[in-house]
Amino acid sequence: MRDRRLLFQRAAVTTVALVLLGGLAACSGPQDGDAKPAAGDAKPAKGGKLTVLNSDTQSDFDPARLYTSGGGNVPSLVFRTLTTRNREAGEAGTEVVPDLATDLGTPSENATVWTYTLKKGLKFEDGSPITSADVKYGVERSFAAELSGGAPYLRDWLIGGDSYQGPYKSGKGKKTLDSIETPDQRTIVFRLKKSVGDFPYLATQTQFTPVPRAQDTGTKYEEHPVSSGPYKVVRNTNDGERLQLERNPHWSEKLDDQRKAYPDTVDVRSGLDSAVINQRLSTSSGDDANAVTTDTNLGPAELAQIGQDKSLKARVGVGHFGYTNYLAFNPDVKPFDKPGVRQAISYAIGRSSVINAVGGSSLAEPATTFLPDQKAFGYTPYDHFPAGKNGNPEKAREALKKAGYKNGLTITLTHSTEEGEMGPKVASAIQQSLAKAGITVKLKGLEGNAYNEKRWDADGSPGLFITRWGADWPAGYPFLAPIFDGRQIVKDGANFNNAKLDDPAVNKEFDEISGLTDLDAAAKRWGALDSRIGEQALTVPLYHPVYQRLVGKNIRNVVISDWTGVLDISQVAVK
Amino acid sequence: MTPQPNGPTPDSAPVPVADTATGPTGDRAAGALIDVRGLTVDFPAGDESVRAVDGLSFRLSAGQALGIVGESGSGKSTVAAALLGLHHGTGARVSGSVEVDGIDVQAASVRELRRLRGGTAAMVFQDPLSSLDPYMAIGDQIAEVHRTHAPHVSRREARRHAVTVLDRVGIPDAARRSRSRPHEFSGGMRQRALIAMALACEPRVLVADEPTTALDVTVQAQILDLLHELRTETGMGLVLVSHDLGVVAGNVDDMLVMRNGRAVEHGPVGTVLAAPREAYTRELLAAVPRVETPRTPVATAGAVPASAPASGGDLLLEAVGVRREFGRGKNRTVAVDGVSLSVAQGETLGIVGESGSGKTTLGRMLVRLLEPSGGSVRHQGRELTGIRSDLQMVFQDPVSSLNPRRSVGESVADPLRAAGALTDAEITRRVRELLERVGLDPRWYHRYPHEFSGGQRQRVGIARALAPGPRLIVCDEPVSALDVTTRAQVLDLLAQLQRDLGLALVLIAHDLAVVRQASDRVAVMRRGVVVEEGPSDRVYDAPRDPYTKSLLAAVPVLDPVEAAARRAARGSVGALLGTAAG
Amino acid sequence: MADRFRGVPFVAKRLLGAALVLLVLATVLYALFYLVPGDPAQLACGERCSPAQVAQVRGQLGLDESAHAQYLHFLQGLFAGRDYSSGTSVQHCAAPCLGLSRQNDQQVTTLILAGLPATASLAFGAMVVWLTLGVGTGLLSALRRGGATERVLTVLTLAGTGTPVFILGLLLMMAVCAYLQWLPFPSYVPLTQDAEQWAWNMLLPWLTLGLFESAKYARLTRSSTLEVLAEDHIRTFRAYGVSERAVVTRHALRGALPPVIALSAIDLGSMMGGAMLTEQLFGIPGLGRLLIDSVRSVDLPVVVGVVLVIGTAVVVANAVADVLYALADRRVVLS
Amino acid sequence: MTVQDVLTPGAGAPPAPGPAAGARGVWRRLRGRPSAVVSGAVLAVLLLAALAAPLLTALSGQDPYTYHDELVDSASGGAPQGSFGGMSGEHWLGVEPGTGRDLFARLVHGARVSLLVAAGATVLQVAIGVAVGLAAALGSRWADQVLSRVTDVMVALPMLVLAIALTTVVSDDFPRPLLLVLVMGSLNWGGTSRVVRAQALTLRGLDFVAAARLGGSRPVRVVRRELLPSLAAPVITYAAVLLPSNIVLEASLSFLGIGVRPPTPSWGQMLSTATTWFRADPLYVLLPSALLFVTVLAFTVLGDAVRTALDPREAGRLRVGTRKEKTRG
Repeated sequence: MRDRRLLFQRAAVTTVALVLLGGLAACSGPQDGDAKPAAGDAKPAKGGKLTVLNSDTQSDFDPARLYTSGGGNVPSLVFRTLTTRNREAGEAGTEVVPDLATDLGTPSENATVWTYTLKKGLKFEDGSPITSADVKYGVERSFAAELSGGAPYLRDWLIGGDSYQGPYKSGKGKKTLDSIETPDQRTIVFRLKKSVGDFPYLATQTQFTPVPRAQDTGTKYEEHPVSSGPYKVVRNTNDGERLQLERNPHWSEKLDDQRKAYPDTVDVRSGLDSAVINQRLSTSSGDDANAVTTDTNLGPAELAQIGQDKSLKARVGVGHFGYTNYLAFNPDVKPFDKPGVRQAISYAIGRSSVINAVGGSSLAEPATTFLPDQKAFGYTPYDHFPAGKNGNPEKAREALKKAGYKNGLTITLTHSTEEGEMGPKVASAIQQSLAKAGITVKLKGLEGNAYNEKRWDADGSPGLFITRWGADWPAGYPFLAPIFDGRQIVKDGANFNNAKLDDPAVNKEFDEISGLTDLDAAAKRWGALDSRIGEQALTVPLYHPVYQRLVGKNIRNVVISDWTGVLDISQVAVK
Repeated sequence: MTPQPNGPTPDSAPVPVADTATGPTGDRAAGALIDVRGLTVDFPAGDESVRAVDGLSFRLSAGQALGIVGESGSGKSTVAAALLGLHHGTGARVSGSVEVDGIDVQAASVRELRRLRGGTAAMVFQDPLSSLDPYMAIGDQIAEVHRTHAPHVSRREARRHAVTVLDRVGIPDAARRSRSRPHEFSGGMRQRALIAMALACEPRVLVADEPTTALDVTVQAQILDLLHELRTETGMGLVLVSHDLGVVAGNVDDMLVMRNGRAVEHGPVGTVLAAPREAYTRELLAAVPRVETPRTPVATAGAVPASAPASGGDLLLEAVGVRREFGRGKNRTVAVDGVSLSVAQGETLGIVGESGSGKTTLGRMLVRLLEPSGGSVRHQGRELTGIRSDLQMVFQDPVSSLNPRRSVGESVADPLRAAGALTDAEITRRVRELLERVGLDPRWYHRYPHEFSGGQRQRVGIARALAPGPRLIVCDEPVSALDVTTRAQVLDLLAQLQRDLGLALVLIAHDLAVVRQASDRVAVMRRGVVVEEGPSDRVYDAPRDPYTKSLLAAVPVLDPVEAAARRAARGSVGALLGTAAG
Repeated sequence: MADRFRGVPFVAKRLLGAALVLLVLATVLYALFYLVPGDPAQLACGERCSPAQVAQVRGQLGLDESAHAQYLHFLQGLFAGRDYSSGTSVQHCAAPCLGLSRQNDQQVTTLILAGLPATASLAFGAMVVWLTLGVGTGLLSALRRGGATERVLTVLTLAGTGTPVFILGLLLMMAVCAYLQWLPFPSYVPLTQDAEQWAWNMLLPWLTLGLFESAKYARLTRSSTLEVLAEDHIRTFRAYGVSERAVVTRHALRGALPPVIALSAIDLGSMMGGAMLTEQLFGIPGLGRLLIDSVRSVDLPVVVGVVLVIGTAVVVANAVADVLYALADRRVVLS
Repeated sequence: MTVQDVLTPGAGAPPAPGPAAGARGVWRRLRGRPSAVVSGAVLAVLLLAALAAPLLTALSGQDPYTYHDELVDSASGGAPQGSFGGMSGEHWLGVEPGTGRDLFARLVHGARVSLLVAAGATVLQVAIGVAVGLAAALGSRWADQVLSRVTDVMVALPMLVLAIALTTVVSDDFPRPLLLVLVMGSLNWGGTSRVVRAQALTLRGLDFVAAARLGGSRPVRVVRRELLPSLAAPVITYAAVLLPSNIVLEASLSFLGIGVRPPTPSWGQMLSTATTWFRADPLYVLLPSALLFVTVLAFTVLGDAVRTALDPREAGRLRVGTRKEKTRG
């Protein structure tokens, strides 16, 4: 789940984002032939220095604390995991492939036991061998409270995970987690409480990175984590504001078919304004010609300007990521307890003005399904309450009338005051499209943190609010379960099942599909489940975001998978 | 010298070019150091312009001294500035001709002007503190001026020269003091330093613009003596600008009386003072209070015998050993150090003293504006604990003593309103009466202070003091900021009011003549204590305390011959007392 | 009024008084941030932490104690230092301990020290700009009083005060980096790492902040020069034939500069807290940005720490300014 | 006297009783200055536009909130269709990218908020400043010490920091413009308080105050009748400096996203979203910037003129003559 980053997002602060987009045209100058369109023409070669310009600092660089999808981007240069995402562009990139392990794992006992075998000859950056105990230790330390931050699945799925408090002396109880077994140096066995077909996906996360116990320095480990990947950390300045990486001599290309690792060194500079990043990439002067970004998109204004410059346009890669922005209902709040009201709102919604408010059709595609429109998720197109581009006020009024509101009704829409996906512009767009159907919307803006707290409050969440959901991995389970599985209603923590749907039939379906180890079959059933839940109009899907990524002019081999939507820096070359 | 016999041009003349001052002969004496002809200066003021000097002519030969006398606004300082061409570039329009040592100041180039300034004619300003660079050592400032006019002189030599001239003007330990900055000097020392700066360039004429106005009377005498001494020694010409006839009388050869920018009378000082031809000059002379003239008894009303010491029954206010300290810790200073005195009903007690003697502090304690740190003030035998409406005060500065943002009528009405006994209509009527009483038009009730002259404002202040019906008024330097003719009028008013209303007055002043003219008894203060007290005539005619004697000896007199005699006498007294310069 | 310079006791008294005020300020901030919505433990732990984990984090951050106990610990850390145990290791936080950041377990002091070089780089460089540009302009317009030059300069400085710094910076960046391409888009490089790159990248922020401040300094210089030029001692030296140039450089400037220098000291002090908008605009990782970021993430210890540091810098700068002023102008009495 | 007193405009100046100008004199002197007349006219137009915002927008047939999807090009980031940011007979100054809201309507409605907040904050700052300054000048030594130190800190601490902190603490239900007024007002009174304290200290020593006391006036009456009228000039002068700085402050806060809440328009808040559009839709940025700039400039020029009008001494500064000189203490 990708919502977490939000917490610390500098949202309003990035409003200082001044995008000097202007420069884009002016600066690109006489370089018509220069621009290398994404993957392709010239053969990428080893060598050179890659610069990464990012806005968010890598202040967490401990594998236990990272919340990544598919192993992350910069982290995945240093941390190898049992499995990883397929490093290919587009749809192919949504597959999971083995990394440290020889295969995707062997399920047994109805997929409650997963067994992995490490490849032979794997080494840490200091030349010492990577053993299954190191992987186990890595997973164990992620249970320690001081290293919190990772995804909750391990805790929920591993036997004893809910009570285990990590290997450090600060935690109470046993220091080892018995549900992870290491019968020999290359074999590791995970014992789960229930059948989990998605375990190979989970094993892509950095918690599955081997950590040598002898070199664990607790909270200070992130300053210099021991590398298992193609690069090692040479210098970590100012708590992850600058990371300088160079080749790890003990990494073997033969044992890693995913990471290309073309550049000799990687210099990650972060804490930059997103506008400055895009400007520098487009200008591509000096080191910036060999630069990419892993967290910054082109904004609407930048797109408006870039449209006029072909050579620049050629340097833009388009990415998709399993993500849905939607309106959430809390049916405990009247009148949203009435399906008719929820349906009316679904009918009335004018998606095109919402999309315009977040940057237009290049940055967002209208969504009528909750699941992202990607095959890996099991996308099954449906549009239960067709609203067209601008809403269908007639149908909405009809639904309202049925629900007993002949003269329209007045509702409150809660939103964040910080400009952006959940911000006031989107709220106003919704307000105006609902007005056409006779629904008067009062807006209530909450400051960023307060808004998040409200959104995640099981009891106190507003009746209608703007929210979003992203995938921890490209499959139906992590996308749907937290939102619609009745057993995932969290009372004293962050709750995402805003509708508080607790339908035994649905819950049973969740259990059944998640136990399937045939991922294709599972995907089909996730799609069907999504469509079925959609009929209840518990959410109003608004759009799926689209990402436009600009790279420096010397960058080759641009790979943007649908898993991450970001270009994969393990693939880029600067020569 | 050619005395200029004529008075001001008749007002009918539209352009004062043909001013008589140019002289019908138009001769220019070969030895004339300064030759001013038909000098007219206009200052732009908004859309109009103000004529500060109007067709003035005079001359000065080497070694001579000319006094320019006039009341404020007469244009005398503008003349002084014009002599050095200081109006260049200020927007003032200057016409007529000014020649100093053969240089036509009007036409002179910047370079010539710079040579003239300081080199030929040096200026001594009124306020010695603000006239010196506060950031720079005195010696350096003098050296800088010296080197400006003698560029070949080295820095060190210039410094040495600075020490020499400082020594010459009587600054003790000149070598060390030359490294001090102005604020470390006393007022008199600063003026000496400024004179030293003038001397440094060996100018041919010294222009002194009110050089002693900011100084105490004893220091004033010292500075004037110094100027006299230097003139006789070096043969410099001197232009002495002053509002004080006494200052001019003893120190110049010729005298020019100015009024509204024009010359009223011009001639040898003895002649002008002894036999003034013009009415204005006579008026001016008559108004000057004289320290040697006893008070004309005024107390006709009431039962108070003039100059009688206060007897028990009549005792109105009594101070017993009052003290007042300011500041704390190391900064503590004692302003008044155990003063005892008394004021009887209907009498006038004069308090004289130089600046810093504590007389103002004492005055304020008498009306309880200040609380004494020790001792007590008794009103009719009872301890005074707070402000009383029958003890009032008239203040020195007619500008700051009236609220500029309230009409004078309102200011006078204030005490009546505060008392709350009268209706609005009654108050208005009473205020009008009071205004009339002090010689102002009652219709001026709604006018604001800035529409009044200094003397008129002081009358308003008196009216305000009268409003609550006081029995005693403390007048703190009531006339020191006023011109001499106005001064006499205000003093007359006070005397008259005292006579009519049976008021007791405490008259605080630094001017010995003013105090003698108006007081029954006098107390002389120095450094917070009363050094001598007694009936006015006794104190003035037969002073007992050496300090009183030196004060009296320092008072400028209007008779040039007497002035010279006193100067000689002062030399010996000063030596006797060992009074440090300043 | 006493003439002697009594700097030391004065400064000591001033600092003591200011220290008290700062303590009160810290307390007020502390209290204030208690009211900010959001559970710091949940925020620090991440949204999908289990309640048990959140509780554990709460304990580690000391948030399970009562408000006044937390405050007392804060004070104890400030004056005596304190220890933080984080399971694996015990961190000692030495005497002026401002606590641990809730976002990452770093000591606030460390974070502040890390931000200081960037902030100092910005402030000092900008000061050079405003001292040369602002003072020069002010002087020129004072000396050319009434002329066309003055009028032009007056309008320019007024324009300067009228332009919010973010607009100024934006326009400059547009012009200099995008259109003219004279300078790189600023990206902070520490001085210790590469002096040349540091200067090159800081040039635009310096110019922006310097220009912005220049307007104020031009006005101050102009008015204070005019004031000094109107003083009597200037007239004295003119009346003694001292050349206009010498009058201005030797006498007028000496009198006009003390307030400028004093204001510079004060500005420098307040900029130690970071010229927030400028730092934000150019992505300079200084204290100002640290502060904004930590306010947003309700990182109480960092906020209180940075504000305390800013307050201290400001107070010290004020005292320094007073002393400088008194040294330059002995007429001013410290009291 | 401290450096801060010297640096605070008006604080070190000699006592106010200049020519007791009276409103008429000031007005006459103001009229004589072309810069004052021009800036006054500009401000008058702006104020009128702000006051008549609903009228003006009714005239153009627009309002500041309605989205116009059809006017923006969705495929290219939501840029306005047509040239000059979508200027047309209906949308006089074009439309906002992304939403198509009418820019003219947003600008004039934004002026209301910007000016109102700045004016309200100025009034509050002056009120607090006068109260604190008077209390410090007329109260006990202790009160003076405490208040002066607090003032020092208030003057010196970066306003933005505290403003950010305060705005985050307050509930979202609290009316935002009012909150801004309160926050700005309660934080930025230090300068006024210094000016007032210095002036009151000087005035307190003046004879007319002593005379009023002698006349039997109670302290409150002395303050009201004697001190306050004389404080008006320096306070107005200082307020004239404060007002434009408050406009900029409001813009900065809104720019940082903690000012007035959208969709309510204010110039700073418009700028915060507009800056990204600099090249793609320059008018979107330039209009609010220019308005902000012109307003602040006009207020500053007018403030300058008011200052000289209230204190014509400035004009006669360089005259040569024997003035009774103020001596610096």
